[in-house]
Amino acid sequence: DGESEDTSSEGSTEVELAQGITEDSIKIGTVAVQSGALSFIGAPYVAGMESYFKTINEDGGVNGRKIELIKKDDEFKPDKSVQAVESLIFDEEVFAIVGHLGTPGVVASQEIVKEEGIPSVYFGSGAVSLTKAGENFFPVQPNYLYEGKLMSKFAVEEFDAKNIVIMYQNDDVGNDGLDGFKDGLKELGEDSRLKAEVAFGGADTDFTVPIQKAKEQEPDLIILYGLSTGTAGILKGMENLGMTDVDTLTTYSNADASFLAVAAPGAPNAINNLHVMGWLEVTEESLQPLNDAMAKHFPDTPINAYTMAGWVAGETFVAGLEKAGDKLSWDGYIEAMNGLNYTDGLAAEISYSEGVREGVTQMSVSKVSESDGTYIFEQMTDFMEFK
Amino acid sequence: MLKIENIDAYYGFIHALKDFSINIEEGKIVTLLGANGAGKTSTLKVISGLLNPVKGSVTFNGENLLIYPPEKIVSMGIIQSPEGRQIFPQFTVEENLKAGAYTRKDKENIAKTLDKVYDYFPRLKERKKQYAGTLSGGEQQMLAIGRALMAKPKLLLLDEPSLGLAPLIVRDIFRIIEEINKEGTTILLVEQNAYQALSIADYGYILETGKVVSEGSAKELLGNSDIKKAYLGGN
Amino acid sequence: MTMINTVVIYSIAALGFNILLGYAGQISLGHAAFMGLGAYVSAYITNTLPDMGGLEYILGILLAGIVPLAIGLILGLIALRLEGHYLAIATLGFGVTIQQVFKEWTGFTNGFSGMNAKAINLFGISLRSRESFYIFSLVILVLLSIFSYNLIRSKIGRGLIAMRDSEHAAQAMGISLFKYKLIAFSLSAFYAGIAGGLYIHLIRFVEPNQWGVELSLNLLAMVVIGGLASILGSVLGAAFITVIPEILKEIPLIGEIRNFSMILTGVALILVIMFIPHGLSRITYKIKPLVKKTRRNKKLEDQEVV
Amino acid sequence: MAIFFQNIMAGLETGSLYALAALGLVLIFRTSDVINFAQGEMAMFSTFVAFTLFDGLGLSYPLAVIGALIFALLFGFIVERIFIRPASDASLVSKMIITLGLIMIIGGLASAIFGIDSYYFRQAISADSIDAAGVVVQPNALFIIAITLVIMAGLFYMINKTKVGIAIRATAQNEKTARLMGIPVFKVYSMSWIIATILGAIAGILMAPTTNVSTTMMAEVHLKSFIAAVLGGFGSFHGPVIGGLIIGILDNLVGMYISLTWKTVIVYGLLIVTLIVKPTGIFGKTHRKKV
Amino acid sequence: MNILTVKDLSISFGGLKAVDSLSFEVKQNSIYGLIGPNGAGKTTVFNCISRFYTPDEGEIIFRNDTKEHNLLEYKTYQVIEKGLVRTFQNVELVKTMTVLDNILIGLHSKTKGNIFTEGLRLPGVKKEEERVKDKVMKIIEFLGLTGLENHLAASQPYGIQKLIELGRTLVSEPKLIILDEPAAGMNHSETEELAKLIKRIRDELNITILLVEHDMSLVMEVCEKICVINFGKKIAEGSPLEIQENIEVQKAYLGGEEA
Ligand SMILES: Nc1ncnc2c1ncn2[C@@H]1O[C@H](COP(=O)(O)OP(=O)(O)OP(=O)(O)O)[C@@H](O)[C@H]1O
Ligand SMILES: Nc1ncnc2c1ncn2[C@@H]1O[C@H](COP(=O)(O)OP(=O)(O)OP(=O)(O)O)[C@@H](O)[C@H]1O
Ligand SMILES: [Mg+2]
Ligand SMILES: [Mg+2]
Repeated sequence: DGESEDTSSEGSTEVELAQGITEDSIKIGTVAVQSGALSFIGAPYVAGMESYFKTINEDGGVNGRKIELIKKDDEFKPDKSVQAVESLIFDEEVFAIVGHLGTPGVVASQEIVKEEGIPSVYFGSGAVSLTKAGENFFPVQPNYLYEGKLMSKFAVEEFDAKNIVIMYQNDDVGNDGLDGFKDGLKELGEDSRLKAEVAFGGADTDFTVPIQKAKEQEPDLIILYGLSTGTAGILKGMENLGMTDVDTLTTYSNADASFLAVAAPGAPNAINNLHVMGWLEVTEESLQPLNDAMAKHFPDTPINAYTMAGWVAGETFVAGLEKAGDKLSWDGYIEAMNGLNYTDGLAAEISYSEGVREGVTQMSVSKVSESDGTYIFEQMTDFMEFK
Repeated sequence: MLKIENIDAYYGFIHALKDFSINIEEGKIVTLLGANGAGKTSTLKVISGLLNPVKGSVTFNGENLLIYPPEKIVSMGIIQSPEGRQIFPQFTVEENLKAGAYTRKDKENIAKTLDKVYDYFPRLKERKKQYAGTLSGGEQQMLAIGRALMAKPKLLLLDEPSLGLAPLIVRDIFRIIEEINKEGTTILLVEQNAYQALSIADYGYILETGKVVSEGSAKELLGNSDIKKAYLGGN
Repeated sequence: MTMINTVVIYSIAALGFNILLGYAGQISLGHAAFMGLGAYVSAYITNTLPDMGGLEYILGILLAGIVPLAIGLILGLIALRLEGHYLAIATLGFGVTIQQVFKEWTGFTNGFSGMNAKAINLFGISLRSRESFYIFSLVILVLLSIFSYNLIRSKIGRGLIAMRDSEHAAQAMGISLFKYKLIAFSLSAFYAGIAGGLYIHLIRFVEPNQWGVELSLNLLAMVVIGGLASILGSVLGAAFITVIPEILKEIPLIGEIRNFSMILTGVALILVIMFIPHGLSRITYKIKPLVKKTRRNKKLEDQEVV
Repeated sequence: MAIFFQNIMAGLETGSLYALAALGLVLIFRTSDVINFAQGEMAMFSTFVAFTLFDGLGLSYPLAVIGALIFALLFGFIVERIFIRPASDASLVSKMIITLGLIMIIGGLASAIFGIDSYYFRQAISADSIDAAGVVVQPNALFIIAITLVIMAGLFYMINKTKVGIAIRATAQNEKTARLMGIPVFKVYSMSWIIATILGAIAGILMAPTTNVSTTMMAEVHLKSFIAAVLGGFGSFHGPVIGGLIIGILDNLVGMYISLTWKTVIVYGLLIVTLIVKPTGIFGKTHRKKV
Repeated sequence: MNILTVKDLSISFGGLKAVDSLSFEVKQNSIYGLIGPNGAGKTTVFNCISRFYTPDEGEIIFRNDTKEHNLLEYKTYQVIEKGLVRTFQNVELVKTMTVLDNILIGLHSKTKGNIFTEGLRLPGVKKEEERVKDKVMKIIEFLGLTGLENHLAASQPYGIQKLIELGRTLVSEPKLIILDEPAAGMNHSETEELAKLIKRIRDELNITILLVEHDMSLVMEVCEKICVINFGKKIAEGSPLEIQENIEVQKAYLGGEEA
């Protein structure tokens, strides 16, 4: 049973500690895919989170308490995810769930998390419903719908594109991005700039058709909404079919060097016009702690957008912890989070207040730049919101 | 040439051969007779290495056969035309015959043997391009025998070769068996058609429920009144 | 607890699959689609219908079986023309196709965003808690087991087995392959659909990616590992495939190594096939006192073909 | 018109890769009736080996490829020996389950050894593309198509014209009788697994520039190769190749002229219809058991 | 009265004419033999009658009591309902079933029940199961297989398997059974037993028998009328004596003096 805590009365100094909290430790849990085909998402993600907690622990923990992370592998399956969340709440009796990854699992276990009232911080999911799920839910990363929307704003305002083609990966990620992008254009009253919506498969082996469909429109901007493999495939296909001088803009999921390492060699020209969305301030300096921690604890795990996401999950949770001080009941933590305005981390700003659970809404656009053979992203615009 | 001594063989719990011994001399035709389920087929399986006895010995020209897998035994010159024909249904007639000659190295002579088999069974020659699975029952039987002949074996094991054949062909079969025996192939013949089998055989064994109950030269057996009653009927 | 519940649910699907594979000798690599269909149907119905006090859930689960049953007839028709591997791949293609329809037919399935469903509430008794759901689904499992047990030891069961072992003899004895293949496919689709219908009210969320080839192959593995043509086997197989990976993940230290549980699950699967080739439910037969020597022949004698 | 031919050209290239993967599948199937679900996983593993030799050890491309093929040879041999042969008692579905187990083991090992990241692996031939009347033709694509045809012809010759071919086909029909004819069936199994693994490695290496080297690189190709084999017919080698080409081309034409989002439904629907009309695939022969 | 009339039956495979305008008639309650060299088309004729093949031309009329059935109008599995059953040249049993269950399959078309009554095991089902089992036990007794009913069919010797297959046809109370080489693989004394059994089937169960067989001792002993075919054509028809003396039959099939 998870209802072991209860803030007794406001006046009292002694707060009854919630489950998972002892004098010198805080037990929390995470659920993410760790094995199978999708482990390329979950593994760096969890490593990023864990390396953050390890760093914190090495510095003495939070208010003298070390963070103990219980990891559950749900294989990206909703039933296993529910199972894992249950086990974390009832068997492991964790204090909070941090960084639950994967929309199906997150949505499927939403009800039980809400029912128990356990704080759940950061979701590796673009599910829109999370912003309205309840006071104990703390989404952080922008959802794909929102990102899509914001992309339309950049497309219109920064690129000033007249003929836009959106190529989207035909799955939950891509469809959300597509919907958001269309919504955004509509709100801006610029629907007519979108000339074509072209679907592609994330695991496709031949991208000739979608690229030709895009080419027919003679676009001046292509929105590439898909995960790394498919997006890299499209870029290579564009290179092969001679479509190397069109601007392209892709999602923050691809905003990392390892994506470029895969995409650039096969598309040496097309890659130069690639732009990417970003919600994190990725400068060499801001990434330094992450890079150091990863090199120390997970030298074999790639550092990419997923790793950074995991790191931010850790940052956000700990920020709340620090603010809550010794009021480590669930309500105490939620209360502390409600006044959070965290700006020291990778993300520009993370803030919550009562009833507001928007997560990060500020994003910027970066452009690929090359210096002697290695490609990196360079921030090109300021952080903006869709408003 | 081939000696089986005191073997016991099982299928799971079923004791198929019990303290079983036979001896086949080079150049002879030896026949195994007995009712259904007596163990005739099991004997052939033991020789070919398809059934491993739990005790006893099987030797071929003094060499222990029990340590070899079936395919090795074939290459030593022992081939079988098995019960139930077991032709390769998706091979043509000719491919089946070629499969029979698989272990042979003397390429030129294979063609000669093929001609000979076609001589023995003109029907097979007519149908050499037909898929074996669509042959009639009797045609398949001819093919199974022909395929074994293709190996030019030292010892030929025939399991009920006359099964499903028309009377005219049955007569041919026994003639062919005698003929190849004269050319030097030793033969172990399992037959229901006891009378005909004994008429061409040199020596015979009578089996009952996995045991040899009687043996002797073919002549002796043909003359034995008990055997006459049990296996030869009114013939 | 959710895990035990999923074992019960997969047992139901495996039970139906066993009728198909174990008794009728027909293979399908697309059965996940039926389970998914059942889930969507029940979700759709219980979300659309007004509160009828609980009737809507019964209706939902029933239709979760009946709609796949009807679609299963199509597979039966395919099976009439195809055998063995061709059937396997055709059904695999069928499964992928249906899954694709789940993705694209957003009006019914809400596409990639997935669909939520309510917990069952039967005439005032809520099956929200895992325990009450367990009792409910267990009752259904038992009822369906009895149904298939009855079936296989009477005329229809004999007809299916006869068809499996010799289509020629079956036809000559008056068994219509047409009818019996349709029976086998639609019945197994029915079971899978019911399982899907239960699943949706347990997990309360459904999305298209769950109902792919992997689940279909898992169903196959459950039935084979548990034991073909065995009701107990279906349950054991479902438990094996569901529980083993989770147990392996819990092993301290090594469970943490990336993909270790996956590798070990694979090894466990193979070991079961090698040492208990006829399935977990027949584990006792394996301990035969008789000579080990017959191995070489056994290999050659019983070449079972499904 | 150029667009149409561009689609055909691309379809031929991808179709060839499906075909290559399918040939390995068909070879194993034809010797032992086993559907090897792990074919794609094994191909992925071999490709990782090639990539590691190339990128990690710095071997030249041809040397890395040769090294990977040698690895594939051993790999196929070992898999057959350790996992398949000891289960020769088991029924065919059981063997299918073994290959499912292999997917988990090989997939799991691959990410444990090579990690979960994706890597770019170069094309076999990196010459500039040729423009033929508006159709972009990649020399690498021509190379892939050619290699597929050569391998198909080689297998065709082996199976239909050589003694090994007789052994393979006889083993497939009836292992027991094949042994009674003196055919060393275990060598045949071993050999077919080895060749199939090598074919998979070739397909994987040629696929890598498109899908990148990663643990999931073969998922789609593998599925398509099944469909190719069944569509063309398991009974021959030209069948799967033509099946692969048809799927490659059809995928593109349906995507281009009908619908990108519904193309999977349409293409698989066509597959099922084709099978109902021609139950053993386009080039398959029906061998009905005689009553 | 003729129970079976085959008229101008023809079928070919590729270029091969397996059965060529063949006509013959089988009298009710008789034992009729169909013989001929290997590959003459006997099994093919049987396959046409039992509807495994559809002939290119010709008619097959089966008379059950007063009703006439044009068999070509029916599907394979419907033939048994009309009162006609067959055995197979290569024994086709359900290997994993007991002797009893195998014979029960013969009663399939005469067992009541559907998926609901059986799945729910409604009251009638148990009774029906008992009824059909009784019938099977009677046949088992008739064939002298008592005691074997719960043994696995596949582990029985070949001769017994053939009897089980015979039992499976008899249990459906047919009017006509067609037997493809029932004596193949049997030795002399077993064949004699079989001859007696075939006669008993006709006399005690009133079943007409059409059989294909290469064992001349059996054919000559039991058949009243014999039809000889070669290359799918009828070359002779008559009593056993007439057939044995027919020169053409001797040349094509029997092989001179040796019979
Ligand atoms: N594969 C098997 N599994 C179980 N029992 C078997 C098997 N093969 C044969 N038997 C049993 O072994 C015994 C000997 O059988 P075998 O086949 O050697 O007899 P046979 O003399 O060849 O008879 P037939 O004249 O019927 O061919 C019989 O009791 C038979 O039932
Ligand atoms: N499906 C088929 N395709 C091609 N030829 C066939 C097919 N079925 C039968 N045949 C041929 O037709 C002829 C008649 O075959 P059938 O089986 O009727 O002979 P049968 O009289 O029963 O001979 P047997 O006494 O040897 O069993 C044979 O020559 C056979 O090869
Ligand atoms: Mg025998
Ligand atoms: Mg015949």
